[in-house]
Amino acid sequence: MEIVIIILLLLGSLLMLLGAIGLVRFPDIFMRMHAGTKAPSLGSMLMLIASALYFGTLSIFIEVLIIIAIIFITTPVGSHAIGTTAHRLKLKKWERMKIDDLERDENM
Amino acid sequence: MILTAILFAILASCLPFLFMKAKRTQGWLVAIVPALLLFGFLSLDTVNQGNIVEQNNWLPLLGLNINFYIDGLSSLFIYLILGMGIFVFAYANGYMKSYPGKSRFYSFLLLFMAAMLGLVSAGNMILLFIFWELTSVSSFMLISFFHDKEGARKAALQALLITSIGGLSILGGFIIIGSIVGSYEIQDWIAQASLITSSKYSTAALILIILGAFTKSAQFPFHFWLPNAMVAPTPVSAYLHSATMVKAGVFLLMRLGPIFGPTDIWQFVLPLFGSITFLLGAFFAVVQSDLKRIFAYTTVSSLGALVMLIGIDTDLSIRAALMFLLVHSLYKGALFMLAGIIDKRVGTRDIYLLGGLRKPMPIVTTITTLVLTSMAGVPPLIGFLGKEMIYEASIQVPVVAPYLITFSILGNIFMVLTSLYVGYMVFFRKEHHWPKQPQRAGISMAFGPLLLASASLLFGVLPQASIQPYLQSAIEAIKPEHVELKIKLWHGFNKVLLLSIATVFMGSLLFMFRRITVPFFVTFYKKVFTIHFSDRFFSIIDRFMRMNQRKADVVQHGYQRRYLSTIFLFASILLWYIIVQTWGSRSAVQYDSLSWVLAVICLIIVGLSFMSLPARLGRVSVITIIGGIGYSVAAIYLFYGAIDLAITQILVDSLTVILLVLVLPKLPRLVAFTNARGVVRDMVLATVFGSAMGIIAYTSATNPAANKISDFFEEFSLSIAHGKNIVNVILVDFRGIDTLGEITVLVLASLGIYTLLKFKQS
Amino acid sequence: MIVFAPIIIPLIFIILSLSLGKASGAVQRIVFMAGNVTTIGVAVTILRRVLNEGYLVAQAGAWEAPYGITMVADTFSGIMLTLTSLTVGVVSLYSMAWREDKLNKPVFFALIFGLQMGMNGAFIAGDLFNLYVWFEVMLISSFVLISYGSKKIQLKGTLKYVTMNLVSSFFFVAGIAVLYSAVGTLNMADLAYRVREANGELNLFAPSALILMGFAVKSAIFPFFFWLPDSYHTPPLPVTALFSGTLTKVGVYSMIRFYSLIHLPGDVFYTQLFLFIASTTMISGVLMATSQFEVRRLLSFHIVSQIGYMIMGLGLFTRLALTGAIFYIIGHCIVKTNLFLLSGIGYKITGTFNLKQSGGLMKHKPFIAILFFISALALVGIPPLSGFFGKFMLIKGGVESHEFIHVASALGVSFLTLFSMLKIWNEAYAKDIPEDSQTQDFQFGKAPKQLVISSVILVVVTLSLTFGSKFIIDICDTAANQLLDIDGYIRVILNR
Amino acid sequence: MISTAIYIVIGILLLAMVLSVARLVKGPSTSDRIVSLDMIGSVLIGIIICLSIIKDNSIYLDAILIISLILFVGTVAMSKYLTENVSKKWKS
Amino acid sequence: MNTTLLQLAARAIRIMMLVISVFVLLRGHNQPGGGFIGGLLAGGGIVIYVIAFHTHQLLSKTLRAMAPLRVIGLVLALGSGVLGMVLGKSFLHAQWFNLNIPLLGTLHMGTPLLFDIGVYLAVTGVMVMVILLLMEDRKWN
Repeated sequence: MEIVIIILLLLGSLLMLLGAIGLVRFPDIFMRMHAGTKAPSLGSMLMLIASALYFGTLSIFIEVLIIIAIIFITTPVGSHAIGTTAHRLKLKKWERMKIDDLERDENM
Repeated sequence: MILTAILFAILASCLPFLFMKAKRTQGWLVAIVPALLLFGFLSLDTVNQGNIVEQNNWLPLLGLNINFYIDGLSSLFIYLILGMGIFVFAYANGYMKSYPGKSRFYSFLLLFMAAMLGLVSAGNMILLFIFWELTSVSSFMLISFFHDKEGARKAALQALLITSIGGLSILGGFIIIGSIVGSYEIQDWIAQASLITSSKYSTAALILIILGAFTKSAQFPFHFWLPNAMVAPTPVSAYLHSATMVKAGVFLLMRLGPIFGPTDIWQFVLPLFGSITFLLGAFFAVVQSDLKRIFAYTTVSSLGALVMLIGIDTDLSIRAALMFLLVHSLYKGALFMLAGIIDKRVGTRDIYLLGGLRKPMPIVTTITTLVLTSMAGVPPLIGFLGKEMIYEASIQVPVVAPYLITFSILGNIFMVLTSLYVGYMVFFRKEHHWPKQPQRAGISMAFGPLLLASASLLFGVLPQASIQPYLQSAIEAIKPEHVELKIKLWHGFNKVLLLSIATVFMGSLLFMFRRITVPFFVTFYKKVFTIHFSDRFFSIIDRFMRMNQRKADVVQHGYQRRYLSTIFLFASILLWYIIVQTWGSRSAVQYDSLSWVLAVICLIIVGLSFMSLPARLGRVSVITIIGGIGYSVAAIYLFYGAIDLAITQILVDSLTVILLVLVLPKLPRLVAFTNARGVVRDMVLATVFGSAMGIIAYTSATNPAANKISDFFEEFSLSIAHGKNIVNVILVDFRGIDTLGEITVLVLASLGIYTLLKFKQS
Repeated sequence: MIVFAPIIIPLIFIILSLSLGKASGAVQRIVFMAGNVTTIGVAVTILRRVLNEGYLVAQAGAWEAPYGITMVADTFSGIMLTLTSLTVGVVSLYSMAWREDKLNKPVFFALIFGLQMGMNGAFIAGDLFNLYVWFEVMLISSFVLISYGSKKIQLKGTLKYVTMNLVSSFFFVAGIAVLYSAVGTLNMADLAYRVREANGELNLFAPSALILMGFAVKSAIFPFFFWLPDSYHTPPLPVTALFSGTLTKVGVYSMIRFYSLIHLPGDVFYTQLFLFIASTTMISGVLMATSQFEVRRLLSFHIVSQIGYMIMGLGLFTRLALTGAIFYIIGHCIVKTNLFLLSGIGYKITGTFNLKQSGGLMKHKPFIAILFFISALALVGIPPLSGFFGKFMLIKGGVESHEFIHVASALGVSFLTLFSMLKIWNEAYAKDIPEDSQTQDFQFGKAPKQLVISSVILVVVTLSLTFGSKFIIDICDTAANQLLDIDGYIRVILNR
Repeated sequence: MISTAIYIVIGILLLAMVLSVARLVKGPSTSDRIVSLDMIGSVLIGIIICLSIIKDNSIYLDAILIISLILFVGTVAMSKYLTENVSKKWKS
Repeated sequence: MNTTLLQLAARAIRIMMLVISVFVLLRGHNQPGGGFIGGLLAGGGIVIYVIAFHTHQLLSKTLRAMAPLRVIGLVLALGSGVLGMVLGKSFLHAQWFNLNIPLLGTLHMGTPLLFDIGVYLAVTGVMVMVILLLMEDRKWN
């Protein structure tokens, strides 16, 4: 059991670190946005599960579930907002970016 | 009894408003007040019954009691004030007939009279000071009676400012002496004179008091306000600025004579400044052309003579001073009134325009001649007596007699010249340039001068019978061990008489060659006395104001950020001073296994704070950075287990960010005020201040108090307050009233947003 | 129980004013005045009871003394409560006649009560953090009031006011935190007790310096006074008048209260610091005042200058000097408010606050001229008006402590004050309307009666300070004695 | 064993936090900053979890509940502000 | 930026936030939370709702109806204090009762809870007020 918790924690934190590295290293805002929102939400889910396992009571499980639900509802909305905004602001895109669906939609 | 009298006088100052309807007889009605009071005070009769002391407790804690002390000196002044008062009010009845605002005039004149009465009869020096200031204030109002004229306003301002410098300095002096003696009663002071003079602070006190007396009595170099004060209506000049108020300084010096008389400063400063004033005043009088200004300068001169005499501090000199005081009040009051009559009837006061008034105004001419003769010091008028005594007193001074005699003689020669010259120019000269045809003076206006002139004559001829006892008791008040001195018109043929004759002779000689001498004096005056104290006074004020304006512009520049830097600069100075003072009173910090995490978070906070400084970032970016700082701070709270705090921090932080973002579009465009140097300066300041705060926080964290009240909270939170969450229990129970205050703050803040947004000006 | 009334009553009236938004104007105004009258009544009751009983102590939530929040009223608090509630009441009367629509809104009434609540709380707080809370209540109301009306210049002034006061709050709360960590208590009596127990071992320099700076900015003393003249002339006049009379006094009150508790005999550092601050504050304020030609700015600078006198009393820290300082606070509060009210009346009549352009008031409105003259002289301290007694006691105290330099500056400043008051007098009252005045076509409009009545009330109070000086000085003396009697304070609150 | 692991986890999280802070400082656009702020929030959640395990106290999780709710509000509001500014510019 | 996605999420989140805020309020005396935190959370919920639905006609009206909350909050807080004064020794003196509610059993209630509810309402009301004012002022597009 302890091993599982440790692995989950480590995985979660590494995912967060990965996200952070992506946040620093990726070339344009859209990619950074993905790195900065997706990875940590997964990471925090893993870590939350770890803590739920650690405490191991029902009420904690329910609470953790609620938190995970909240994270998974809010994060996409937030990242969506950021993305749309960035696009509207016409922030610099990566030069190797090929397809821009949103622009096509708006031009239609 | 005395208190009642003075209260009556003060209340009487409301009377004129009751008699507003009685336009023609207001002055006469008001004159009843001093008459009544005079009657009352005469019945006190200090000459035969000795000193009167009246004590009423007022503020014993302050040593300020309404105590009155009337001795011979006070009595003399009281009779002078009230007697002159009757004449002046009667005179004013005629003089003020045509002016609006008469009631105000009478009211302030009465108030002045009351204050003056209080001043001379006060036994408590602070009470004396109160009345002293009241006389200044009422004088201010009276000088600026024609307040829509700029000259009047300026003169009044000048007079009040100068006398209030003096007022404040005598207050200082009184308090110093009071703290030496432990009481403000004049009797205690006189009784403990040696204690006072032996104290090391007495010199300072004495100088302060002398300064005050000098400003009030228009001594050089403060003499200039008095001639300027002549813009006041003539009754005021006659009453305040010749007969009574300017004598207040002299009175004060006489009062303190028994205490400070023997000191060196007293005997040096007073004769020195007195004699200078004496001579200068007399000289300035010669070169003036305005009648009232001439008389004002002779007043200055006479005050100088008085101060000189007081400073000599011998029996004879004190007698001379008292005599001369009386003499001067009699003739100078009359002269001012006469000048006013001439001004009213002819329309000018310029002696070069006046002339030949002998024919149209015979009575005025007679009276004036009589009074001027008194001023010149010719027997048998009382002025002669005064002058005789001055010489007598000056001669017998040990060391400086020649010097004093020279000054006195010169001064008196100018007096004689002035008297003759004025009399000639106004009445006996042939040519004239009258603005209007002179008319006869009315009875109410001539009444005062006439009586005063006759008094001069009467007192001069029969001094023994009339004024001797009063003077005698006044002298005794100043010189208790004094032997009886007889006042006689004829002293026998001696040195003093010789000097008198020489003076009159020299004066007449100068007058005979007036076509040469007077123009010479005028040119001399213009060449030598280029500094006009009065102009200088106003230019100093102007420069002072401009300097302050500049200073205000430097300090009060209106730049918010520099105010902030100033505040933090001073705060840093204070804090670093304290840190250096208390260095070494700290112990080492305890580390645990999580300290390094805290250190990293702290570093992040510091880094973020620094990064938020550059102005190019723009507001939204700065807000995000501040958000980051907030989250980091929340992390610190968590490490210390303060979950409630951390949650609140994050909530407040996020909501602040949101609200800021909502408000942002309303803000004006961001302008970068600071340049690189400014940023560096700010950073240095921030570092200095921040490190000071850091050191203080560190010190206090490493030296915690032994028992804190929070221990109590932890212990009893669950058992008594029925709550496991201590933070919440503190918020709603232990310290609920704080929370009540805070939610009130919130509600009020929301009102603030309401008013800001709703009452917006388009 | 009555100790809580000064905060409960205003709070009730805040609630009432806010819930009366839909009622008619007359009802709102009646509620407003009723609130003021009640507060005055409460304050006077407290003062009377305090004079009889010495101290009134109550524990919020019935938690015993050092743990719960103590509310304590002594004579000094009683005086300040009465004084401020009286001032607020008169200014409220005045503001209703000011004929500016915004001042007749329930929001404004609520804010006035908020200010009242904050000040009252600060006067009766026996706990340092609680004091901070009441400061916040007071400040937030004042923030809103000073921006009330949202004119552009006002917002500029508000910005300075708010920033400076936030900085001061920062200092204050930091000081409280450091103090708490050093002493372990927030209750002021307990604090004093522990300071005395420690017998000089306790090093409180740093926290008290921080708290000093917090108070210093609030009471606008040197060198932290800039915000005051830059912001006080911007809001609607009744608000300025209210602030000038009351707000800085709260800072001074707290300063006296706090330092009298931690002040140990022979504490040279703070004595000298306060005296230095006092002199520099007096001088710098008055010097800048002399050059001003905007009445409200001029008077604002004078506030700074006169704060110096109050601090001087604290610096000297003798019975006489404290009595003087308290008396001076009373006189100054009344007189300064009145001068602002009168300048407002002058504005209603002549249409300008600029001295150079106004004039003729003495000729056309002699009654108002008299009111002004009395108040101006009272401010200067011309005897026997109220300012004199305070200054006299302070100077006497200074001479007795041999602080001659500070005495000299107090005297000199009083001279300069006279000068600038005479300037107002000469320019606005004695002088005729200037030829080149831009407001030349003004018609000497009538000042509303209610404005004049408010001013008359304050002049009557000023005069009664003279005639009742024995009574008032006795009260001030009692207050000063209580301030010096720390042991008594500790005994009453902590029972030890 | 879990107690040593937890320190490693905290170390990793702090590293992630420092990196996010770097992005927060560097920008270049405001959107970048918003993203990194979001990221810091997530890292904070991770740190709280570790703390709750270290201190063996489940009430830390309550804090996570509230943080996760409020974080997103800030993000959305700021994005909202940015878009609005843009559309204003387009209009004028 | 007025997307369906945001509105959808906002509906869910708002309800969640309000429920959680009340929950946090009620258990605040024993667990982290309390009136202040609860109020802020509720405020956050309203903010997100406003951001998502600011074009909605009824929003302003709804918010306006909520504005008196802050006064009610003040009244409750003050009332709990005065209640302590009337029933107990001093202002804000906590009074505890055991309420017997059928079904739920005995409930230990006291004036501190009332006070906390007052705080909650005041904070929420203020947040609503502020947001309402800013929104009306902005007329968002």
